[in-house]
Amino acid sequence: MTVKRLSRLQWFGLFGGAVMLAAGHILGIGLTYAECNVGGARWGIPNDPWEMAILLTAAFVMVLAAAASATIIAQTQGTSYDDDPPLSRIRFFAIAALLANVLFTIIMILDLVGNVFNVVCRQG
Amino acid sequence: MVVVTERLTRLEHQWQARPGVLGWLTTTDHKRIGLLYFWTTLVLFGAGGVEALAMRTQLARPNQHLIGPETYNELFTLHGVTMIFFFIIPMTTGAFGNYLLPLMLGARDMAFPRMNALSFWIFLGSGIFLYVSLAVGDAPNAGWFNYVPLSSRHYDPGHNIDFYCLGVIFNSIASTLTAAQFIVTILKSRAPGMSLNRMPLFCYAMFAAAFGLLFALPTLSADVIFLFLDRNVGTHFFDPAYHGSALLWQHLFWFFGHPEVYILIVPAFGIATSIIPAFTQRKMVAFPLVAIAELLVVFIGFGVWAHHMYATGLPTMTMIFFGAATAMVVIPSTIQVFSWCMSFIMGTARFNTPLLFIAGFIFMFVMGGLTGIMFVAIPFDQQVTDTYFVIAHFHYIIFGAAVFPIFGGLYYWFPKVTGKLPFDRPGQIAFWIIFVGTNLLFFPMHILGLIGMTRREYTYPSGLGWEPYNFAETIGAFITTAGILLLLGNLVYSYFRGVESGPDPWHGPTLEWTVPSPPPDYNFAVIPTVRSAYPNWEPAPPYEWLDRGHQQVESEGVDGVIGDIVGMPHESPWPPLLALTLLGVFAMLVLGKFEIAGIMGIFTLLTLVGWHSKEPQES
Amino acid sequence: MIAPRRHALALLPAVAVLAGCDKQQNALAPESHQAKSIASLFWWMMGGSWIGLGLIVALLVLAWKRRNRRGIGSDTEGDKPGEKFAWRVVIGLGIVTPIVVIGVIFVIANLFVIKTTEAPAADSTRLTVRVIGHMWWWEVRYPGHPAVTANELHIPVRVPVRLEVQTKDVIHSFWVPRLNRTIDAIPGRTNAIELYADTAGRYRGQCDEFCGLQHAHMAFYVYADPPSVFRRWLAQQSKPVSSPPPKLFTTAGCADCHALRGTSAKADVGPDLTHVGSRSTLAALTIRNTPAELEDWILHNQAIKPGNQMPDITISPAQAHELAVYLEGLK
Amino acid sequence: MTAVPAPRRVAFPAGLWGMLMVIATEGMLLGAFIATYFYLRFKAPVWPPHGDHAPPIATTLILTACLVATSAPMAIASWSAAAGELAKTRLALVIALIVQCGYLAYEFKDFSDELHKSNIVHDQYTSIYYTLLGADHAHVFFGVLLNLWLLGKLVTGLTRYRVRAVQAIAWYWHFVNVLTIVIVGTLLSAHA
Repeated sequence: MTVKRLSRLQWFGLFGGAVMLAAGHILGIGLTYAECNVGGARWGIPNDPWEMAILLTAAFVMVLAAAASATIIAQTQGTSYDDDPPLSRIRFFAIAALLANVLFTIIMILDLVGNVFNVVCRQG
Repeated sequence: MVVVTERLTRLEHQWQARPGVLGWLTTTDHKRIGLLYFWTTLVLFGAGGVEALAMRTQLARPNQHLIGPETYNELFTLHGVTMIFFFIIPMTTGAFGNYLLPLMLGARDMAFPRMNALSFWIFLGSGIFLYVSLAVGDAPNAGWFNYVPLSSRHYDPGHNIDFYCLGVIFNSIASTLTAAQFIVTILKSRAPGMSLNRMPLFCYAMFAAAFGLLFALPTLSADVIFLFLDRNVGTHFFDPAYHGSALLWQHLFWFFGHPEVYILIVPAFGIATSIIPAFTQRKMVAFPLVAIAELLVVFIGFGVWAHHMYATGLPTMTMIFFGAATAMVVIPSTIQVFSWCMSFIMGTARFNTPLLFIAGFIFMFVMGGLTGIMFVAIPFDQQVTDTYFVIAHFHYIIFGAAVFPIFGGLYYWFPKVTGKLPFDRPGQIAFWIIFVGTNLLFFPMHILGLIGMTRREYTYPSGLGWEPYNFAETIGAFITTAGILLLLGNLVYSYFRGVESGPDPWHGPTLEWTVPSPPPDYNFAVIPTVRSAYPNWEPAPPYEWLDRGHQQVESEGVDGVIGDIVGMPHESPWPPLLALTLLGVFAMLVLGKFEIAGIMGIFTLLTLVGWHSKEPQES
Repeated sequence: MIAPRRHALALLPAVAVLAGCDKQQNALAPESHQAKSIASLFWWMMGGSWIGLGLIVALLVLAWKRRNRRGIGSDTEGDKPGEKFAWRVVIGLGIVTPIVVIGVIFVIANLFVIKTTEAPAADSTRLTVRVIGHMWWWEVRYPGHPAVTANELHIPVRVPVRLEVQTKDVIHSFWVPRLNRTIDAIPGRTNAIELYADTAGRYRGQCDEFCGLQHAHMAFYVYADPPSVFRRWLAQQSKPVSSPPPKLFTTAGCADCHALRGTSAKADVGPDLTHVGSRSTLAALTIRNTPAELEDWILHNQAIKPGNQMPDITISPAQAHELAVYLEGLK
Repeated sequence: MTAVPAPRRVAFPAGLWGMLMVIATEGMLLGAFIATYFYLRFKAPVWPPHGDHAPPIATTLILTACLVATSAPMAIASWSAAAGELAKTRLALVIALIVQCGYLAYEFKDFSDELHKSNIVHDQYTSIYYTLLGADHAHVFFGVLLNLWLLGKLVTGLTRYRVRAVQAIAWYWHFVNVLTIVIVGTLLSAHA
């Protein structure tokens, strides 16, 4: 792969999952909130399927980002993260992004499990 | 050789500061601004500490009435507000960050030097503003979290909460300026060759903190704006009678408030990750993981806010979202803890005062972190929320994990700032006193919380088994104070009696150790280039004297490729003036004289025009 | 939830001190299945925490012992001695282990334990009690019964009770650590938890959310009585006042704030006094409920509980005595 | 003294990064306002509550369109400034300024009229409605001030510093226009 493409891939790996985490969280929480209050309930958006859709989409992108980072790590075996840029920088952020996306994905999984296990709007 | 001295004199001429008080008033030098921040925050730290001691004395024994309820409420409110907004954030970012960032990045100053000065003067103004409220007997009294409706006009008719609202906005202007400043400086002012993967971890920490401030503070501002309107105009944001909601305040507040606690702690990580390599003479273990961990802790920290609201009756499903984020926000910290410990082990640790404080910091941070992990369990959180267990948790974090590194950092960078070596033995003794004191002060709080003592009680009954723990805590508080006084006293003594340190007493890894101590006004006579994250250990041939003007290098952002040579602004009288007009605006707002405040605002705009009347020289 | 291994953990210092202390408001002396599962959650997490802390301390001690040697593992040479081994430790102990441990905590606590502590569905219990927070006392009502009392709440033992929490003014928080977790009383909302007591007895509770000047003096008792005793108590509390109040009750201004059910005094600013004599404390557990202390309270309550919403009543000690005697008579 | 030859890359200047920071934090502030709008909306049984009415769709959209259109002259201004064409820059700025002032004037009149009709303290809807709208107008007003200041600066010709200023302020205006679209969208959503 060319350095340019690796670099693009690296930025996707670094930011793709992060953006989806933000989006997934805001939408997920907002959806439940709307569902559980009179004003939002009027629209009658079914909570569970939508939550599933949101969280799974987010998780999917995160897995892609993780995969991208993993690919880069594999592609740049030769270089160390403190050699000369840009390759070193690409590897550096790929390692970072891999960790980040693993954590993001786990958050999404825990959210999903919580959704399956709980009745929407049941006061905790 | 002649050439060298000639160029040095030219640099001197370009960069040297105005003499006297005027020099300090109009300074744009990040080092001087850092020192101004340091002294101001130190004073406010004293104030916050005295407030804490007063409370501990009141609580030493049951049913005491040394302090009345009203005073006590003002005390704990001011203690929280002071320590968070007026000590730790300005100390770590304002003082340490300002002084060190350019030195570590190989820059001659921040990206926006005048804005940097402005942030200090605004900060000073907000500090004065807050403590005037105490002087006039209208100090904020509804807790730093300031929940409505307790803080609404109806239940709190005085000016107390108006001081809180405006003081917080005032202060957050300063923090926002610092944050923007740091992000741009870190992205644009790095020395040639310092690609992001070679940036010192301290700068990553500062970047993370700045990112947090930049995105967290606006929600707080929005929140207090709503409250100010509710109180003074009569809007209905938090008014249940109009389907407003007291929970809206809490959501907006904690959306700021939780990132906030990471903003407090992350710069401390940065200080730790600067001290550890220097005192173990080994590069940080797992550098990329630590770097991303510092960013992740803040980023994920934006998704956990409602774990402060588990008892408010949110739907379980909503709480799960925050529980999940809370669970994973732990991991960046565990990564760092082990990376620090392994660096200790793999290197040759020299347990001087700075490293001692970092070791203590790791212990305290793990203590606080473990109780933090317990809050992942929602029912347990709901059981101990608003008890002394929580106080124990976040004081282990905020005092143990945020303030210990500040003390360590003081000893670590003292030679750089003063050119004198601090005496080590008294420092070590001070460490042990503080370590024992803080644990005696904070550990019993865990037990107190579990056996039922709730927060923010100005007094408590006897017979519930709370007495011994409270008494022990009070003793601990005074021991800690003694330790801190010894620590600072030793620094003062070292300043006058200490031996010359030379540029690099610790054989430190980063660029600040390549320049003389104290650093010259222009920081680097020759702009360095960087081939490693530890440039003082792996020097690279320097770039060039930039002595033809008041200039600095602007890099392209990611890989440290030189983008441009830019002229830097000189000293300016406008920042303090602008801050002064703002102080006027806020004073008038708190008095409810909105028209006069508006006029003051016009003056603010005029100062801005004056500010930009003189353009930095072209290169 | 698995039963906690108290004996093993009792060796630990923190627990040793915990054992000794007074149990009135002790979250670790639980008396209901909710509080018990929360407590055992804590014991398990604390055990784990000591192990974690021990590990870190061990590493720091090791660092101190090895302060003169560099590196462990295959690659002790070079500028990053022991990096490979260190990475393994960081990934193993710093990433994988905590993820697993915290994942387990999350599942046990937030998927299972939470089911016992979350709000019971409306009319899922036979008895509902409504608690209304005031600055700075608790009003207690029994929907379906005229009974109204203050700062003490009686429930039948071993019967699940749905507790509804509301507030008249600012945010308060209802917390009886030995029975269940905290629940906030928030303006415009009704929050609920299940209240259940395994054994008969008196459990201390307290306002858990800062609510102003006298937040410190806003405690209450929960009495778990045998069902028969409870029913008698409820019947007694539902009765109107036994004897009409002295004129003084109106002239001194008591009636402006307090109610005596069955008389013209119907105000609901202060606590309902219909059966005040039957209560064990006054002013939300600030003082004991004896004629002498009630008399003192009437005259100097601002000294006893500064800033509370009741003014000092300007009447002669003799009149105060008369009032106190009357009120104490209302059992 | 060996100077390392380092490649120079056309970079995104610090000044514009600074403006990005302003946009980020301001965007967050307005984001909080908008979140509040929906928080209150979802809690309310009727929206807008009785006695209030959602803003008129047609006029609002037309006005917004006018304002958003000024992104074009602002963009032209920043390009021609970069190209050193002073006259063109001035012209573009003046055109933008006229439209923006017109918009502001109308909105101000409208705003004050509405304030007379239904007051900000009427209920939670008017509270957030006027706060959002007021915040938007404040941003437009500040942008107008910036443009005035810029034109004043440009009287004495272009410098590198002023080119940066033009670019930064153009960005600010693009931000304000996006902001207006979002806020107007939020306020009009009361019709849904």
